[in-house]
Amino acid sequence: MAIKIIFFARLRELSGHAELTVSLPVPTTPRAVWQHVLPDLALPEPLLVAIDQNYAQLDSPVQDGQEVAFFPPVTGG
Amino acid sequence: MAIKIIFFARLRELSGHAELTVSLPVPTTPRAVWQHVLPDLALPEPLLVAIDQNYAQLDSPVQDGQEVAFFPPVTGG
Amino acid sequence: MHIELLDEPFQPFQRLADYQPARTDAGATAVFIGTSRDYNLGETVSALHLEHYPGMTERQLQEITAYAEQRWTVLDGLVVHRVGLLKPGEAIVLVAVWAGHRGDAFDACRFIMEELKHKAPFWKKEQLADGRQRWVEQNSTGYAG
Amino acid sequence: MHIELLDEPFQPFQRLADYQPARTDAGATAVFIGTSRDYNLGETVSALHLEHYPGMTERQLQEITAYAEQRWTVLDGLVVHRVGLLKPGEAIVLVAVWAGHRGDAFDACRFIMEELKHKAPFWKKEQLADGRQRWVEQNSTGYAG
Repeated sequence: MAIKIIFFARLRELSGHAELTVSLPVPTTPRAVWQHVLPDLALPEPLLVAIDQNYAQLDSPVQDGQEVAFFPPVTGG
Repeated sequence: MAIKIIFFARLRELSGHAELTVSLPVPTTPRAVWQHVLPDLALPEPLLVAIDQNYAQLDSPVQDGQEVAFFPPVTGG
Repeated sequence: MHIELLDEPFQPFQRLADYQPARTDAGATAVFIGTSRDYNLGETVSALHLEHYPGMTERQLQEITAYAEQRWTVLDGLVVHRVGLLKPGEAIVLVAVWAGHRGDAFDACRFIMEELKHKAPFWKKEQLADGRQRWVEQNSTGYAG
Repeated sequence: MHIELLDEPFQPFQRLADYQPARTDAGATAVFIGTSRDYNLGETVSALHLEHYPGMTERQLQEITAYAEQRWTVLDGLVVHRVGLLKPGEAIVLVAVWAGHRGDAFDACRFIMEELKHKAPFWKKEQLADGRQRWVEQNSTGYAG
Protein backbone atom coordinates (compact mmCIF):
# COMPACT_ATOMS: atom_id res chain seq x y z
CA MET A 1 0.00 0.00 0.00
CA ALA A 2 3.03 2.28 0.08
CA ILE A 3 6.03 3.15 -2.03
CA LYS A 4 9.23 4.38 -0.42
CA ILE A 5 11.04 7.09 -2.34
CA ILE A 6 14.66 8.08 -1.77
CA PHE A 7 16.67 10.92 -3.25
CA PHE A 8 20.47 11.08 -3.18
CA ALA A 9 23.15 13.72 -3.52
CA ARG A 10 22.23 16.72 -5.68
CA LEU A 11 18.71 15.37 -6.20
CA ARG A 12 18.11 15.33 -2.47
CA GLU A 13 19.00 19.00 -2.37
CA LEU A 14 16.99 19.78 -5.51
CA SER A 15 13.86 17.94 -4.36
CA GLY A 16 14.05 19.00 -0.76
CA HIS A 17 13.42 15.37 0.24
CA ALA A 18 15.74 12.68 1.54
CA GLU A 19 13.14 9.95 1.92
CA LEU A 20 9.35 9.80 1.93
CA THR A 21 6.55 7.31 1.50
CA VAL A 22 3.57 7.74 -0.84
CA SER A 23 0.46 5.75 -1.70
CA LEU A 24 -0.27 5.48 -5.38
CA PRO A 25 -2.40 3.16 -7.52
CA VAL A 26 -0.10 0.35 -8.65
CA PRO A 27 1.51 -0.67 -10.91
CA THR A 28 3.01 2.74 -11.29
CA THR A 29 6.39 3.95 -12.63
CA PRO A 30 9.31 6.01 -11.33
CA ARG A 31 8.22 8.77 -13.74
CA ALA A 32 4.70 8.87 -12.26
CA VAL A 33 6.11 8.72 -8.74
CA TRP A 34 8.34 11.74 -9.47
CA GLN A 35 5.45 13.69 -10.99
CA HIS A 36 3.26 12.88 -8.00
CA VAL A 37 5.83 14.01 -5.44
CA LEU A 38 7.32 16.93 -7.38
CA PRO A 39 4.61 18.15 -9.78
CA ASP A 40 6.40 21.45 -10.40
CA LEU A 41 9.87 20.01 -11.00
CA ALA A 42 10.77 18.62 -14.43
CA LEU A 43 12.73 15.36 -14.45
CA PRO A 44 16.38 16.38 -14.34
CA GLU A 45 18.95 15.21 -16.87
CA PRO A 46 21.01 13.12 -16.40
CA LEU A 47 19.01 11.00 -13.96
CA LEU A 48 19.50 7.48 -12.64
CA VAL A 49 16.67 5.40 -11.21
CA ALA A 50 16.67 2.25 -9.09
CA ILE A 51 13.76 0.04 -8.01
CA ASP A 52 14.49 -2.10 -4.95
CA GLN A 53 18.17 -1.23 -5.31
CA ASN A 54 18.49 -2.40 -8.91
CA TYR A 55 18.97 -0.01 -11.81
CA ALA A 56 15.67 0.52 -13.68
CA GLN A 57 14.05 2.73 -16.33
CA LEU A 58 11.76 5.70 -15.76
CA ASP A 59 8.91 3.63 -17.14
CA SER A 60 9.70 0.33 -15.40
CA PRO A 61 6.76 -1.04 -13.34
CA VAL A 62 6.72 -0.24 -9.61
CA GLN A 63 4.65 -2.39 -7.25
CA ASP A 64 3.35 -1.82 -3.75
CA GLY A 65 6.04 -2.04 -1.09
CA GLN A 66 8.87 -1.30 -3.45
CA GLU A 67 11.62 1.28 -2.99
CA VAL A 68 12.25 3.83 -5.74
CA ALA A 69 15.48 5.84 -5.71
CA PHE A 70 16.43 8.86 -7.82
CA PHE A 71 20.02 9.99 -8.09
CA PRO A 72 22.56 11.71 -10.36
CA PRO A 73 25.43 9.90 -12.13
CA VAL A 74 27.59 8.12 -9.58
CA THR A 75 31.04 9.49 -8.76
CA GLY A 76 32.68 7.00 -6.42
CA GLY A 77 36.07 5.38 -6.68
CA MET B 1 92.85 -5.39 -28.20
CA ALA B 2 90.34 -7.66 -26.45
CA ILE B 3 86.66 -8.48 -26.57
CA LYS B 4 84.91 -9.72 -23.44
CA ILE B 5 82.34 -12.44 -24.03
CA ILE B 6 79.64 -13.44 -21.53
CA PHE B 7 77.13 -16.29 -21.66
CA PHE B 8 74.03 -16.44 -19.48
CA ALA B 9 71.60 -19.08 -18.26
CA ARG B 10 71.16 -22.07 -20.56
CA LEU B 11 73.80 -20.73 -22.94
CA ARG B 12 76.38 -20.67 -20.17
CA GLU B 13 75.69 -24.35 -19.57
CA LEU B 14 75.61 -25.13 -23.29
CA SER B 15 78.85 -23.32 -24.11
CA GLY B 16 80.68 -24.36 -20.97
CA HIS B 17 81.79 -20.73 -20.54
CA ALA B 18 80.60 -18.04 -18.16
CA GLU B 19 82.95 -15.29 -19.30
CA LEU B 20 86.10 -15.13 -21.39
CA THR B 21 88.21 -12.65 -23.33
CA VAL B 22 89.38 -13.09 -26.91
CA SER B 23 91.47 -11.12 -29.35
CA LEU B 24 90.06 -10.84 -32.86
CA PRO B 25 90.63 -8.54 -35.82
CA VAL B 26 88.09 -5.70 -35.51
CA PRO B 27 85.52 -4.71 -36.48
CA THR B 28 84.04 -8.12 -35.93
CA THR B 29 80.48 -9.32 -35.17
CA PRO B 30 78.78 -11.40 -32.47
CA ARG B 31 78.33 -14.14 -35.06
CA ALA B 32 82.10 -14.24 -35.78
CA VAL B 33 82.87 -14.11 -32.07
CA TRP B 34 80.63 -17.11 -31.42
CA GLN B 35 82.18 -19.08 -34.30
CA HIS B 36 85.66 -18.25 -33.03
CA VAL B 37 84.91 -19.38 -29.47
CA LEU B 38 82.62 -22.30 -30.25
CA PRO B 39 83.56 -23.53 -33.75
CA ASP B 40 81.71 -26.83 -33.23
CA LEU B 41 78.48 -25.38 -31.83
CA ALA B 42 75.84 -24.00 -34.18
CA LEU B 43 74.20 -20.74 -33.11
CA PRO B 44 71.21 -21.75 -30.99
CA GLU B 45 67.67 -20.59 -31.67
CA PRO B 46 66.22 -18.49 -30.13
CA LEU B 47 69.25 -16.39 -29.23
CA LEU B 48 69.57 -12.85 -27.88
CA VAL B 49 72.71 -10.77 -28.27
CA ALA B 50 73.91 -7.62 -26.51
CA ILE B 51 76.91 -5.41 -27.24
CA ASP B 52 78.02 -3.27 -24.31
CA GLN B 53 74.77 -4.14 -22.54
CA ASN B 54 72.49 -2.96 -25.36
CA TYR B 55 70.49 -5.37 -27.51
CA ALA B 56 72.17 -5.90 -30.89
CA GLN B 57 72.06 -8.12 -33.98
CA LEU B 58 74.28 -11.08 -34.79
CA ASP B 59 75.90 -9.00 -37.53
CA SER B 60 76.21 -5.71 -35.66
CA PRO B 61 79.77 -4.34 -35.54
CA VAL B 62 81.89 -5.12 -32.49
CA GLN B 63 84.92 -2.97 -31.68
CA ASP B 64 87.93 -3.53 -29.49
CA GLY B 65 87.19 -3.32 -25.80
CA GLN B 66 83.51 -4.05 -26.17
CA GLU B 67 81.49 -6.63 -24.26
CA VAL B 68 79.44 -9.19 -26.18
CA ALA B 69 76.76 -11.20 -24.36
CA PHE B 70 74.80 -14.22 -25.58
CA PHE B 71 71.65 -15.36 -23.80
CA PRO B 72 68.28 -17.09 -24.27
CA PRO B 73 64.91 -15.26 -24.15
CA VAL B 74 64.56 -13.48 -20.83
CA THR B 75 62.15 -14.83 -18.22
CA GLY B 76 62.08 -12.36 -15.37
CA GLY B 77 59.11 -10.71 -13.67
CA MET C 1 36.08 -11.74 -3.06
CA HIS C 2 35.79 -9.63 0.04
CA ILE C 3 33.92 -6.30 -0.04
CA GLU C 4 34.12 -3.65 2.65
CA LEU C 5 32.72 -0.15 3.22
CA LEU C 6 34.57 1.90 5.81
CA ASP C 7 33.66 5.19 7.48
CA GLU C 8 37.12 5.58 9.00
CA PRO C 9 40.49 6.22 7.28
CA PHE C 10 42.44 3.11 6.29
CA GLN C 11 46.01 2.44 5.17
CA PRO C 12 45.68 0.50 1.91
CA PHE C 13 49.09 -1.19 1.99
CA GLN C 14 48.62 -2.16 5.63
CA ARG C 15 45.17 -3.51 4.78
CA LEU C 16 46.68 -5.54 1.93
CA ALA C 17 49.47 -6.90 4.11
CA ASP C 18 46.86 -7.98 6.69
CA TYR C 19 44.51 -9.45 4.11
CA GLN C 20 46.90 -11.10 1.69
CA PRO C 21 46.14 -14.76 1.58
CA ALA C 22 49.22 -16.79 2.54
CA ARG C 23 49.04 -18.76 -0.67
CA THR C 24 51.73 -20.01 -2.99
CA ASP C 25 49.56 -20.40 -6.09
CA ALA C 26 48.88 -16.70 -6.78
CA GLY C 27 51.60 -15.71 -9.22
CA ALA C 28 50.08 -12.30 -9.88
CA THR C 29 48.54 -9.55 -7.77
CA ALA C 30 47.14 -6.37 -9.34
CA VAL C 31 46.13 -3.48 -7.11
CA PHE C 32 44.52 -0.12 -7.67
CA ILE C 33 44.26 2.60 -5.04
CA GLY C 34 42.28 5.78 -5.53
CA THR C 35 43.28 8.64 -3.25
CA SER C 36 41.60 11.91 -2.35
CA ARG C 37 43.43 14.79 -4.03
CA ASP C 38 43.88 18.33 -2.80
CA TYR C 39 42.85 19.88 -6.14
CA ASN C 40 40.22 19.44 -8.83
CA LEU C 41 39.23 21.58 -11.82
CA GLY C 42 41.79 24.19 -10.86
CA GLU C 43 40.60 24.67 -7.29
CA THR C 44 42.00 23.62 -3.93
CA VAL C 45 39.94 20.92 -2.27
CA SER C 46 40.12 20.82 1.52
CA ALA C 47 37.84 17.83 2.14
CA LEU C 48 35.67 15.33 0.33
CA HIS C 49 32.33 13.97 1.48
CA LEU C 50 31.39 10.54 0.17
CA GLU C 51 27.69 9.75 0.22
CA HIS C 52 26.37 6.31 -0.75
CA TYR C 53 23.17 4.31 -1.07
CA PRO C 54 23.41 1.71 1.71
CA GLY C 55 22.37 -1.72 0.51
CA MET C 56 22.45 -0.93 -3.18
CA THR C 57 26.17 -0.15 -2.96
CA GLU C 58 27.02 -3.57 -1.53
CA ARG C 59 24.68 -5.25 -4.03
CA GLN C 60 26.34 -3.54 -6.99
CA LEU C 61 29.83 -4.37 -5.76
CA GLN C 62 28.82 -8.02 -5.28
CA GLU C 63 27.48 -8.14 -8.82
CA ILE C 64 30.59 -6.54 -10.30
CA THR C 65 33.01 -8.85 -8.49
CA ALA C 66 30.90 -11.94 -9.21
CA TYR C 67 31.00 -11.13 -12.91
CA ALA C 68 34.78 -10.59 -12.81
CA GLU C 69 35.25 -13.93 -11.07
CA GLN C 70 33.38 -15.66 -13.89
CA ARG C 71 35.02 -13.81 -16.73
CA TRP C 72 38.64 -14.14 -15.56
CA THR C 73 40.50 -16.87 -13.71
CA VAL C 74 41.09 -15.22 -10.37
CA LEU C 75 41.89 -16.69 -6.96
CA ASP C 76 40.76 -13.93 -4.62
CA GLY C 77 39.96 -10.23 -4.43
CA LEU C 78 39.52 -7.38 -2.02
CA VAL C 79 37.44 -4.24 -2.56
CA VAL C 80 37.49 -1.53 0.12
CA HIS C 81 35.66 1.80 -0.30
CA ARG C 82 35.48 4.75 2.06
CA VAL C 83 32.31 6.67 2.90
CA GLY C 84 31.92 9.80 5.00
CA LEU C 85 34.34 12.69 5.29
CA LEU C 86 37.85 12.36 3.80
CA LYS C 87 40.87 14.62 3.98
CA PRO C 88 43.22 15.01 1.00
CA GLY C 89 45.68 12.15 0.81
CA GLU C 90 43.29 9.60 2.35
CA ALA C 91 42.52 6.46 0.37
CA ILE C 92 39.05 6.38 -1.22
CA VAL C 93 39.12 2.97 -2.84
CA LEU C 94 41.27 -0.15 -2.94
CA VAL C 95 40.77 -2.95 -5.47
CA ALA C 96 43.11 -5.95 -5.35
CA VAL C 97 42.96 -9.14 -7.40
CA TRP C 98 45.04 -12.28 -6.88
CA ALA C 99 45.37 -14.62 -9.87
CA GLY C 100 47.62 -17.31 -11.29
CA HIS C 101 48.60 -15.14 -14.26
CA ARG C 102 49.16 -11.43 -14.70
CA GLY C 103 46.74 -10.93 -17.60
CA ASP C 104 43.83 -12.09 -15.46
CA ALA C 105 44.93 -10.04 -12.45
CA PHE C 106 45.37 -6.82 -14.46
CA ASP C 107 42.18 -7.22 -16.49
CA ALA C 108 39.95 -8.15 -13.56
CA CYS C 109 41.33 -5.36 -11.36
CA ARG C 110 40.78 -2.72 -14.00
CA PHE C 111 37.35 -4.04 -14.90
CA ILE C 112 36.19 -3.95 -11.26
CA MET C 113 37.53 -0.42 -10.91
CA GLU C 114 35.78 0.86 -14.06
CA GLU C 115 32.51 -0.81 -13.18
CA LEU C 116 32.67 0.54 -9.63
CA LYS C 117 33.25 4.05 -10.98
CA HIS C 118 30.22 3.86 -13.26
CA LYS C 119 27.72 1.72 -11.33
CA ALA C 120 28.32 1.72 -7.57
CA PRO C 121 26.07 4.40 -6.01
CA PHE C 122 28.59 6.73 -4.39
CA TRP C 123 28.61 10.52 -4.76
CA LYS C 124 31.41 12.92 -3.98
CA LYS C 125 30.92 16.44 -2.70
CA GLU C 126 34.00 18.62 -2.56
CA GLN C 127 34.62 21.19 0.13
CA LEU C 128 36.74 23.93 -1.38
CA ALA C 129 39.39 25.96 0.40
CA ASP C 130 37.23 29.10 0.19
CA GLY C 131 34.32 27.42 1.99
CA ARG C 132 32.15 26.60 -1.04
CA GLN C 133 30.88 23.07 -1.62
CA ARG C 134 30.23 21.41 -4.95
CA TRP C 135 29.14 18.00 -6.20
CA VAL C 136 31.50 16.16 -8.50
CA GLU C 137 29.52 15.97 -11.74
CA GLN C 138 30.62 12.78 -13.42
CA ASN C 139 33.46 10.27 -13.41
CA SER C 140 35.83 10.37 -16.36
CA THR C 141 36.72 7.31 -18.36
CA GLY C 142 39.69 5.36 -17.05
CA TYR C 143 40.96 4.46 -20.49
CA ALA C 144 43.14 7.46 -21.23
CA GLY C 145 46.04 7.25 -23.63
CA MET D 1 61.13 6.40 -10.71
CA HIS D 2 63.11 4.30 -8.30
CA ILE D 3 64.64 0.96 -9.41
CA GLU D 4 65.97 -1.67 -7.06
CA LEU D 5 67.46 -5.17 -7.35
CA LEU D 6 67.36 -7.22 -4.15
CA ASP D 7 69.04 -10.50 -3.26
CA GLU D 8 67.01 -10.88 -0.07
CA PRO D 9 63.26 -11.52 0.36
CA PHE D 10 61.08 -8.41 0.61
CA GLN D 11 57.50 -7.73 1.67
CA PRO D 12 55.94 -5.82 -1.23
CA PHE D 13 53.17 -4.11 0.75
CA GLN D 14 55.58 -3.13 3.51
CA ARG D 15 57.98 -1.79 0.88
CA LEU D 16 55.13 0.23 -0.66
CA ALA D 17 54.03 1.59 2.70
CA ASP D 18 57.62 2.68 3.39
CA TYR D 19 58.14 4.15 -0.06
CA GLN D 20 54.80 5.79 -0.76
CA PRO D 21 55.39 9.47 -1.24
CA ALA D 22 53.35 11.50 1.24
CA ARG D 23 51.73 13.46 -1.51
CA THR D 24 48.19 14.68 -1.96
CA ASP D 25 48.24 15.07 -5.74
CA ALA D 26 48.43 11.37 -6.67
CA GLY D 27 44.82 10.37 -7.20
CA ALA D 28 45.72 6.96 -8.58
CA THR D 29 48.18 4.20 -7.69
CA ALA D 30 48.47 1.03 -9.75
CA VAL D 31 50.55 -1.86 -8.47
CA PHE D 32 51.58 -5.23 -9.82
CA ILE D 33 53.26 -7.93 -7.77
CA GLY D 34 54.64 -11.13 -9.27
CA THR D 35 55.09 -13.97 -6.82
CA SER D 36 56.98 -17.23 -6.99
CA ARG D 37 54.50 -20.12 -7.36
CA ASP D 38 54.80 -23.66 -6.08
CA TYR D 39 53.80 -25.19 -9.43
CA ASN D 40 54.49 -24.79 -13.13
CA LEU D 41 53.65 -26.94 -16.16
CA GLY D 42 52.08 -29.55 -13.93
CA GLU D 43 55.04 -30.01 -11.61
CA THR D 44 55.75 -28.95 -8.05
CA VAL D 45 58.38 -26.24 -7.83
CA SER D 46 60.33 -26.14 -4.58
CA ALA D 47 62.57 -23.15 -5.35
CA LEU D 48 63.37 -20.66 -8.08
CA HIS D 49 66.79 -19.31 -8.98
CA LEU D 50 66.85 -15.89 -10.60
CA GLU D 51 69.94 -15.09 -12.63
CA HIS D 52 70.50 -11.66 -14.17
CA TYR D 53 72.99 -9.66 -16.24
CA PRO D 54 74.33 -7.07 -13.79
CA GLY D 55 74.53 -3.65 -15.38
CA MET D 56 72.39 -4.42 -18.41
CA THR D 57 69.43 -5.19 -16.15
CA GLU D 58 69.54 -1.78 -14.49
CA ARG D 59 70.08 -0.12 -17.85
CA GLN D 60 67.05 -1.82 -19.40
CA LEU D 61 64.83 -0.98 -16.43
CA GLN D 62 65.94 2.66 -16.61
CA GLU D 63 65.10 2.78 -20.29
CA ILE D 64 61.67 1.18 -19.78
CA THR D 65 60.66 3.49 -16.94
CA ALA D 66 62.02 6.58 -18.72
CA TYR D 67 59.88 5.75 -21.74
CA ALA D 68 56.79 5.22 -19.54
CA GLU D 69 57.38 8.57 -17.84
CA GLN D 70 57.37 10.29 -21.20
CA ARG D 71 54.43 8.45 -22.66
CA TRP D 72 52.07 8.77 -19.67
CA THR D 73 51.55 11.50 -17.10
CA VAL D 74 52.91 9.87 -14.00
CA LEU D 75 54.14 11.35 -10.73
CA ASP D 76 56.37 8.60 -9.41
CA GLY D 77 57.15 4.90 -9.69
CA LEU D 78 58.88 2.05 -7.94
CA VAL D 79 60.30 -1.10 -9.53
CA VAL D 80 61.76 -3.80 -7.29
CA HIS D 81 63.05 -7.13 -8.63
CA ARG D 82 64.52 -10.08 -6.77
CA VAL D 83 67.60 -11.98 -7.83
CA GLY D 84 69.10 -15.13 -6.28
CA LEU D 85 67.25 -18.02 -4.69
CA LEU D 86 63.50 -17.67 -3.98
CA LYS D 87 61.09 -19.93 -2.13
CA PRO D 88 57.49 -20.34 -3.31
CA GLY D 89 55.32 -17.46 -2.11
CA GLU D 90 58.16 -14.92 -2.16
CA ALA D 91 57.72 -11.78 -4.24
CA ILE D 92 59.72 -11.71 -7.49
CA VAL D 93 58.76 -8.30 -8.81
CA LEU D 94 56.92 -5.18 -7.71
CA VAL D 95 55.91 -2.39 -10.09
CA ALA D 96 54.04 0.62 -8.69
CA VAL D 97 53.02 3.80 -10.49
CA TRP D 98 51.59 6.94 -8.91
CA ALA D 99 49.63 9.29 -11.20
CA GLY D 100 46.97 11.95 -11.13
CA HIS D 101 44.51 9.78 -13.04
CA ARG D 102 43.80 6.08 -13.09
CA GLY D 103 44.18 5.56 -16.85
CA ASP D 104 47.79 6.73 -16.70
CA ALA D 105 48.56 4.68 -13.59
CA PHE D 106 47.08 1.44 -15.00
CA ASP D 107 48.60 1.84 -18.47
CA ALA D 108 52.08 2.78 -17.27
CA CYS D 109 52.17 0.00 -14.66
CA ARG D 110 51.15 -2.65 -17.16
CA PHE D 111 53.51 -1.33 -19.83
CA ILE D 112 56.49 -1.41 -17.46
CA MET D 113 55.58 -4.94 -16.40
CA GLU D 114 55.27 -6.24 -20.00
CA GLU D 115 58.48 -4.57 -21.08
CA LEU D 116 60.32 -5.89 -18.05
CA LYS D 117 59.09 -9.41 -18.83
CA HIS D 118 60.34 -9.23 -22.41
CA LYS D 119 63.49 -7.08 -22.22
CA ALA D 120 65.08 -7.08 -18.77
CA PRO D 121 67.82 -9.76 -18.73
CA PHE D 122 66.62 -12.08 -15.97
CA TRP D 123 66.40 -15.88 -16.25
CA LYS D 124 64.50 -18.28 -14.04
CA LYS D 125 65.63 -21.79 -13.23
CA GLU D 126 63.15 -23.96 -11.39
CA GLN D 127 64.15 -26.50 -8.81
CA LEU D 128 61.54 -29.26 -8.87
CA ALA D 129 60.33 -31.27 -5.91
CA ASP D 130 62.01 -34.42 -7.28
CA GLY D 131 65.42 -32.74 -7.41
CA ARG D 132 65.52 -31.94 -11.12
CA GLN D 133 66.26 -28.42 -12.33
CA ARG D 134 64.94 -26.77 -15.48
CA TRP D 135 65.16 -23.37 -17.13
CA VAL D 136 61.90 -21.49 -17.73
CA GLU D 137 61.74 -21.33 -21.52
CA GLN D 138 59.89 -18.13 -22.31
CA ASN D 139 57.55 -15.62 -20.73
CA SER D 140 53.95 -15.72 -21.86
CA THR D 141 52.11 -12.65 -23.04
CA GLY D 142 50.36 -10.70 -20.31
CA TYR D 143 47.39 -9.82 -22.45
CA ALA D 144 45.15 -12.80 -21.82
CA GLY D 145 41.40 -12.56 -22.16
